[in-house]
Amino acid sequence: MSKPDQPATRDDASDRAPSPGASAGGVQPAVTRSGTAAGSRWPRLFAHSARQLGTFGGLIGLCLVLWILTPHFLTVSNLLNIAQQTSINAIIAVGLTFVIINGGIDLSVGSIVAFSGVVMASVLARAVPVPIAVLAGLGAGSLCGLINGVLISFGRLPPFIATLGMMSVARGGALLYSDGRPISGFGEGFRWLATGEVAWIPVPILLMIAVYAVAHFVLRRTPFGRYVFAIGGNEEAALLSGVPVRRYKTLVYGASGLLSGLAAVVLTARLNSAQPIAGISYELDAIAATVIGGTSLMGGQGSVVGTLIGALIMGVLRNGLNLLGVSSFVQQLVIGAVIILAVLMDMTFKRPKR
Amino acid sequence: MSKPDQPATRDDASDRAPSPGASAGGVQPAVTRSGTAAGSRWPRLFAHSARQLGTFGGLIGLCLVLWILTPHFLTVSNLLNIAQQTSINAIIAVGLTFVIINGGIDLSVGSIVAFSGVVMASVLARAVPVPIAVLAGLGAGSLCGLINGVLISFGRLPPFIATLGMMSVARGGALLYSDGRPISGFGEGFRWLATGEVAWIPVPILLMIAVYAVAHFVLRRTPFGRYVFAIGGNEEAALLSGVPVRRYKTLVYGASGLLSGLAAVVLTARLNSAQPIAGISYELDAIAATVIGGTSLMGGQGSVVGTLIGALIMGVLRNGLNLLGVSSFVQQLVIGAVIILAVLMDMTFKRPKR
Amino acid sequence: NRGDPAAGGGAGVAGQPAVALVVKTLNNPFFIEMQRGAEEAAKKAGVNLIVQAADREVDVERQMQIIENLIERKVDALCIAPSGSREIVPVIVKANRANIPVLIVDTRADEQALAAAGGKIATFIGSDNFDGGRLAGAFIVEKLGGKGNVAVLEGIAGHETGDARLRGFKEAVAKAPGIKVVASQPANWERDQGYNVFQNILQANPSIDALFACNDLMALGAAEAIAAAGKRGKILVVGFDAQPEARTAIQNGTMAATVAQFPARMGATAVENAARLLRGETIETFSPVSIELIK
Amino acid sequence: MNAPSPVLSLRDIRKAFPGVIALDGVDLDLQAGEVHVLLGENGAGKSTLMKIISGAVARDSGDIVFEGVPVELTGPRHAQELGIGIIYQEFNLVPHLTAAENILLGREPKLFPGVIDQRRLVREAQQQLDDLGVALAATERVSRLSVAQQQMVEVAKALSLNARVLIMDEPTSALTTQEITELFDAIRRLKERGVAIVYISHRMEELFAIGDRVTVLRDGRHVGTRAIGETTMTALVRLMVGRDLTEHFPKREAAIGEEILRVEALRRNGVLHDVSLSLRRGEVVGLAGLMGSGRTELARAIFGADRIDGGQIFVHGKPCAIRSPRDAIALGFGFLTEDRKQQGLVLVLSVQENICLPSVSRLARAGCTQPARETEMTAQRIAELRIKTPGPHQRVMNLSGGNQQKVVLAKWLCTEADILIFDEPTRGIDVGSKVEIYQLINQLAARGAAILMISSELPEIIGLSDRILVMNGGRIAGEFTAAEATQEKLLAAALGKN
Ligand SMILES: Nc1ncnc2c1ncn2[C@@H]1O[C@H](COP(=O)(O)OP(=O)(O)OP(=O)(O)O)[C@@H](O)[C@H]1O
Ligand SMILES: Nc1ncnc2c1ncn2[C@@H]1O[C@H](COP(=O)(O)OP(=O)(O)OP(=O)(O)O)[C@@H](O)[C@H]1O
Ligand SMILES: [Mg+2]
Ligand SMILES: [Mg+2]
Repeated sequence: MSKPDQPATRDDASDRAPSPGASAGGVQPAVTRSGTAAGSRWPRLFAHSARQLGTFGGLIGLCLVLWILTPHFLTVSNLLNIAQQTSINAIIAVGLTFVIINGGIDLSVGSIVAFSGVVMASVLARAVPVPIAVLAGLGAGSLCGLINGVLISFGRLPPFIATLGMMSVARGGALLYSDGRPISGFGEGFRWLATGEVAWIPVPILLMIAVYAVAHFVLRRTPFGRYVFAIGGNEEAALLSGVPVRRYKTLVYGASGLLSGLAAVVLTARLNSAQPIAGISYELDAIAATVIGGTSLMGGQGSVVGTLIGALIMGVLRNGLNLLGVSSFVQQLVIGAVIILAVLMDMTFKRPKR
Repeated sequence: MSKPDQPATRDDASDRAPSPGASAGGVQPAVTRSGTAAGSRWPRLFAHSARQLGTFGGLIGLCLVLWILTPHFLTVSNLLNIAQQTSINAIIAVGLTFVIINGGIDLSVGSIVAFSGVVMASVLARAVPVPIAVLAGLGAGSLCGLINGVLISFGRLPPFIATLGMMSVARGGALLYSDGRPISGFGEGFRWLATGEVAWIPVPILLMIAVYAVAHFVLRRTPFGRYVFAIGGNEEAALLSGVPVRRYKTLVYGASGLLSGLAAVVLTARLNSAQPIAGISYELDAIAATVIGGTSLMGGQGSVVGTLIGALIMGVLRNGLNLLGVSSFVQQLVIGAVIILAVLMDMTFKRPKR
Repeated sequence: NRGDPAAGGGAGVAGQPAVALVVKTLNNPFFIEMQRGAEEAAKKAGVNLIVQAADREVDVERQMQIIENLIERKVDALCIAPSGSREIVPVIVKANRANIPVLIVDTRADEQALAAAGGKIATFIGSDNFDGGRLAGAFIVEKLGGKGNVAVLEGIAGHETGDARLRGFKEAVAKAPGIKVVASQPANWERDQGYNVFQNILQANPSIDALFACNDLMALGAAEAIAAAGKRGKILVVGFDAQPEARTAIQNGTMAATVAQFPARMGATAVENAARLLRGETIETFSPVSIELIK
Repeated sequence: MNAPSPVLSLRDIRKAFPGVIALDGVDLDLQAGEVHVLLGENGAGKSTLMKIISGAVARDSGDIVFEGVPVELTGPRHAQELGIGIIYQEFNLVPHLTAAENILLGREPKLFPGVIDQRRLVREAQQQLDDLGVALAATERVSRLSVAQQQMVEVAKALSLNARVLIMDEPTSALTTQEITELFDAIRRLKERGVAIVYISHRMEELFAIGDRVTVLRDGRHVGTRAIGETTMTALVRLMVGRDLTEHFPKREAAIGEEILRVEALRRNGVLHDVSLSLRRGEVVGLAGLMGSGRTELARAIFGADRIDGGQIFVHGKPCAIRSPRDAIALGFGFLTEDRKQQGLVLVLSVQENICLPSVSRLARAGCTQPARETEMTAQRIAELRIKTPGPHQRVMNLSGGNQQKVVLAKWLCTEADILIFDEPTRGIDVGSKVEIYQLINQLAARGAAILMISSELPEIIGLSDRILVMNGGRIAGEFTAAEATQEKLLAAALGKN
């Protein structure tokens, strides 16, 4: 059945290009091309980002405002600082972008972060070489993710239920495994993953960039990515076209778990400690970043580029509010309002003419 | 496009009955009839509940286990406790059921509970007659809900974003309004709403029953209810059939807000205190109850009967774990596992044949 | 410099030194009290006070971000109530690198971790949750005359604040063999859960003599449950934090006692010390804030 | 038929759905290089049988023998690997992907393992479309295509399979004469390559144009297989519906009354250019045109479903602003959409809920729906249109295509609309029911309604209309009276040659 939910309309909009607004500031060509782009990849890529330009405008606007309001915002160190703080949410959000484009949802990311964090930490504590410990962490994350995937694609559970369950199972697991106590104090080698720099760029930022590059490529250029879209857009059609739906669905959740594991690595290195209660409500931030980035919760459409912008909007916002020393009550209010406004702007830009 | 997400398949299943399991204990006829039911309303109602019988089986199973494990479970007073403890989540979940059948989602319920709670309490504190204060609370809730509705149906925001925003706006509002402090100590007249009894039945339970009766009627017997399903099932088709989609969408979120307000009334009377931090993560409980109850997050299908069962499953589970004195770590694990199992059982019963 | 953050920072005049107080969360009256105390002291001491906090008490990574951002903002002194005693260390080190003095409030920063990372703090202002737990335990033991059934309401599982309070309590009651802890269940710091969970505990153990709740919110919720069960006065309820509401509850007998940590005084002392530091005076490295039982 | 051993043969296939026996012991033999037509009323079991061959549905019992070996189809992929391709009756396209991506979905050309060669993908897909003579960029998103265009994408998708057995389930139901000829050429090319083709259609004339043999199903039973040469239309129809049909286009002498709808200079930028037309009481006006000529867009614009950029609409002589379908319905409009799945039906709801959707509030008493009355009304339509369903509470998604179409029709018959716009009303409807629908349309007209009928079946348009408008590129390119209209004239006008 057709599901003309906002994201959908939104999308039509950017397709039925010539609606004046669709050009979030002179990007008209990009938008129009999105419809008719010849197969070659650049217009294609461009076309896809086009859908994010509204949101991107929002990000820029936000930055301008903060730049005017405080001298501390637009400094190299602060921007690096923001990028670093965003990296964890951004990495998780990539996984969620895949899941959501695939037509699902994953509420368990936060708990998986906690679980793989403590697993990895306990391995590190045994003075095992860092790479192995990291692999253990990533493994734990992937495992939880794959379990989600199996429950959903073979057990036919609604993704919401399966991952809600995993949310509390993984949390309980983390608590039991660590006996409820944080595991902390790691060697420099491991801490480097959070504190280190390569060419003046902090490692977490590099990790984030790497993840996004890979994710974008996978999503746009590989069968896996193509099937993620196809399944999310019309699972039945995908199935009848011979796409191994179940396998790919499972993999998608596995990927989300893997990325939560990666986030756990960064988080643990950053705090020099793995907490069983880490990552509470991370799922909301990650989903928000994804949806702000223009990925439709109805599935079938979205992009990691947008998600990155979404994550940055949230990071910049929080940073700005701190710099301005806004009271934390007001902060909650403002964050909510800005999220709404950011997307609202985007929407009205792209409102299709009925 | 068809969107065969699990809930959908799940539902088909109960139509394509004769899969042996579908008879969760000799309910075969009901299920088959769901296909062929003659016009009269009873088979109809029956047919609808039929879709919930699997879940109901889960609830019964859970109760049996607890009855065997602890003598304290199956006592009148404990069952009344459970019903009371469930009432708040159950009332909120009704609103969410409407929203989700309508094809949306509402994350702001918890914050709205907090907001309308403090508003009402502040009015009560001015020694205003109770009914007026209650109306103020309900009003505050409805207002927030209507704002969600307007943002979604006229602003074309994805429900997820609009309500995520409201989630933090309403929370901030509650904190600012109450200056972060709880407002407590109310007269007996008000407390009666939580502590009172009518014919040995506590008022909250009666409220819950009333809400469900009304909701079921509205959903099944009024144009409003019909439109809620139609819009959720295929918004475009509904629009082209002359359904005033925007108006009804707005109303649905308004209703959800109203019910959050009602939940706030019960909660505040129960705790004899209104807190700006009340209701954190209530949305998860409510959505879980709804989805466990068989309402599809894809919209267009669901029932409040199922939601009530879902809410009870969660209430019974929590109660049981406390009675058994299960350790806090294990509790999380068990809750997750049971949620998954409950629905999994339901699924496998109803797995459709290819 | 245009629109310096002091604007929005609320308190005070531009040009004055900026002192930041980062608490665990402001969704908790305890820290609102701390904020109040700090603000009053700030006025007297003539500093710009910026109070910030995460939405969730357990979210130490978020607290870390806030502190990093305040470092970017170049505040002159940082007062921190750590959400995690070990997890806070890395950001303390960052503050050290930026030559911003760090004053720890309420919850200690872990010594070894600090030493290992070579982090320095100017002072610790506060009291020990562990001791608080012991006080509560001792009180219950005494009140029950060394024998009886006790229930416990825990905070969010795995949260060290609650953990410390719980360990302190358990140690104290362990001394009295007659005391049985018949139930210990999590109510996640929250009032409504305190109500529900204790209501359920009562179902399983009707003969409970005393309850220790790891914070007042849960205690207050439980008190309502007790009233609803018609057991008002029959069960000894001891809370933690001594919030205004708990104090009144003690006066009208629905609660027996609560552990007071005087958050307002902590906040004030922290700001005063910060001010003195900035004036170049020296301050002692530990200013204990008495912890006592309000009966 | 003792011809060379069949490519595919089905023996005694059975399939039951709750309340329905879809297939009750069906046999079928497919020879290489033949076009085997499958005929049957709506709900006879054609699609189900095909879905069984394509692995989409599991049979209850019976044997499938492919090239002499019995096979257990595990799923669509398995069937594909065996070389069985299918065009489903209900589209199965991914709306947010491009035509090219849909055509080669699951079979993307690789640059090297694990990486899609997008250029080649687009090139190959475009090739397929061009071969079919469809003017359509392969990079167009499917969600933006008109139904006809989507249908052609489905065809291209199936052809690109290079299947040994190709099933076409009502491929022409949404096509106009032009595309149909293209499609038939393609089919002939396939025949020469020895592909065995199963062809399902309710357009009888097509059978004789393209078919070699025809098998008729009735109520899930195999009632006969004939060589096209040795049979006649009437014979087949008798086999199919079990009785003789009265004349195909029942004539009616409805008194044509005053004008109730007048559209003046209607504009919708890019799609409609100064379209004017008028409808009078008791009049049936046909609207012909090629795919993409803007017929649907015109209907949508009048009905208030799309914003208009200019022009005036008069109902009963009064100018009125129609801002939404709701306004239109309030003014007495009814609009049967061409795309039942996307715009016509709420698939998850029951037959009754769908049929009554536009009427719920009208039927409601004291704010309550009237299930009894709704069921009664529904039952009446089910009987009238011979909708094949276990009951009014069957979910529409479980009905056969044609029966779904009937539900959409019933929906509007239940309103008291007197200006009815039908977009491809008989799409996928069997011959028997068509005649009944024609009679219904006549009855409506006789009752004083005015009907604007968009159809791509020229015989139908000519047979039924009092007046015929032809659209081309969003303009009215010609107007004919029933008397003067011939297929040739209409086609010429549609192609813009006068
Ligand atoms: N999934 C299903 N569940 C229940 N009944 C079904 C299902 N699919 C098909 N049916 C029923 O099986 C019968 C045959 O359906 P089928 O689609 O094969 O008919 P058809 O010959 O293709 O009709 P049409 O010409 O309208 O396409 C119909 O009565 C239909 O209602
Ligand atoms: N949803 C849509 N979005 C964008 N363009 C569309 C859409 N639907 C149709 N079009 C385009 O508008 C033009 C008119 O399409 P329309 O469907 O009205 O033609 P038609 O005469 O009804 O032919 P058809 O038989 O295909 O319906 C065509 O070029 C079509 O591609
Ligand atoms: Mg069919
Ligand atoms: Mg059309």
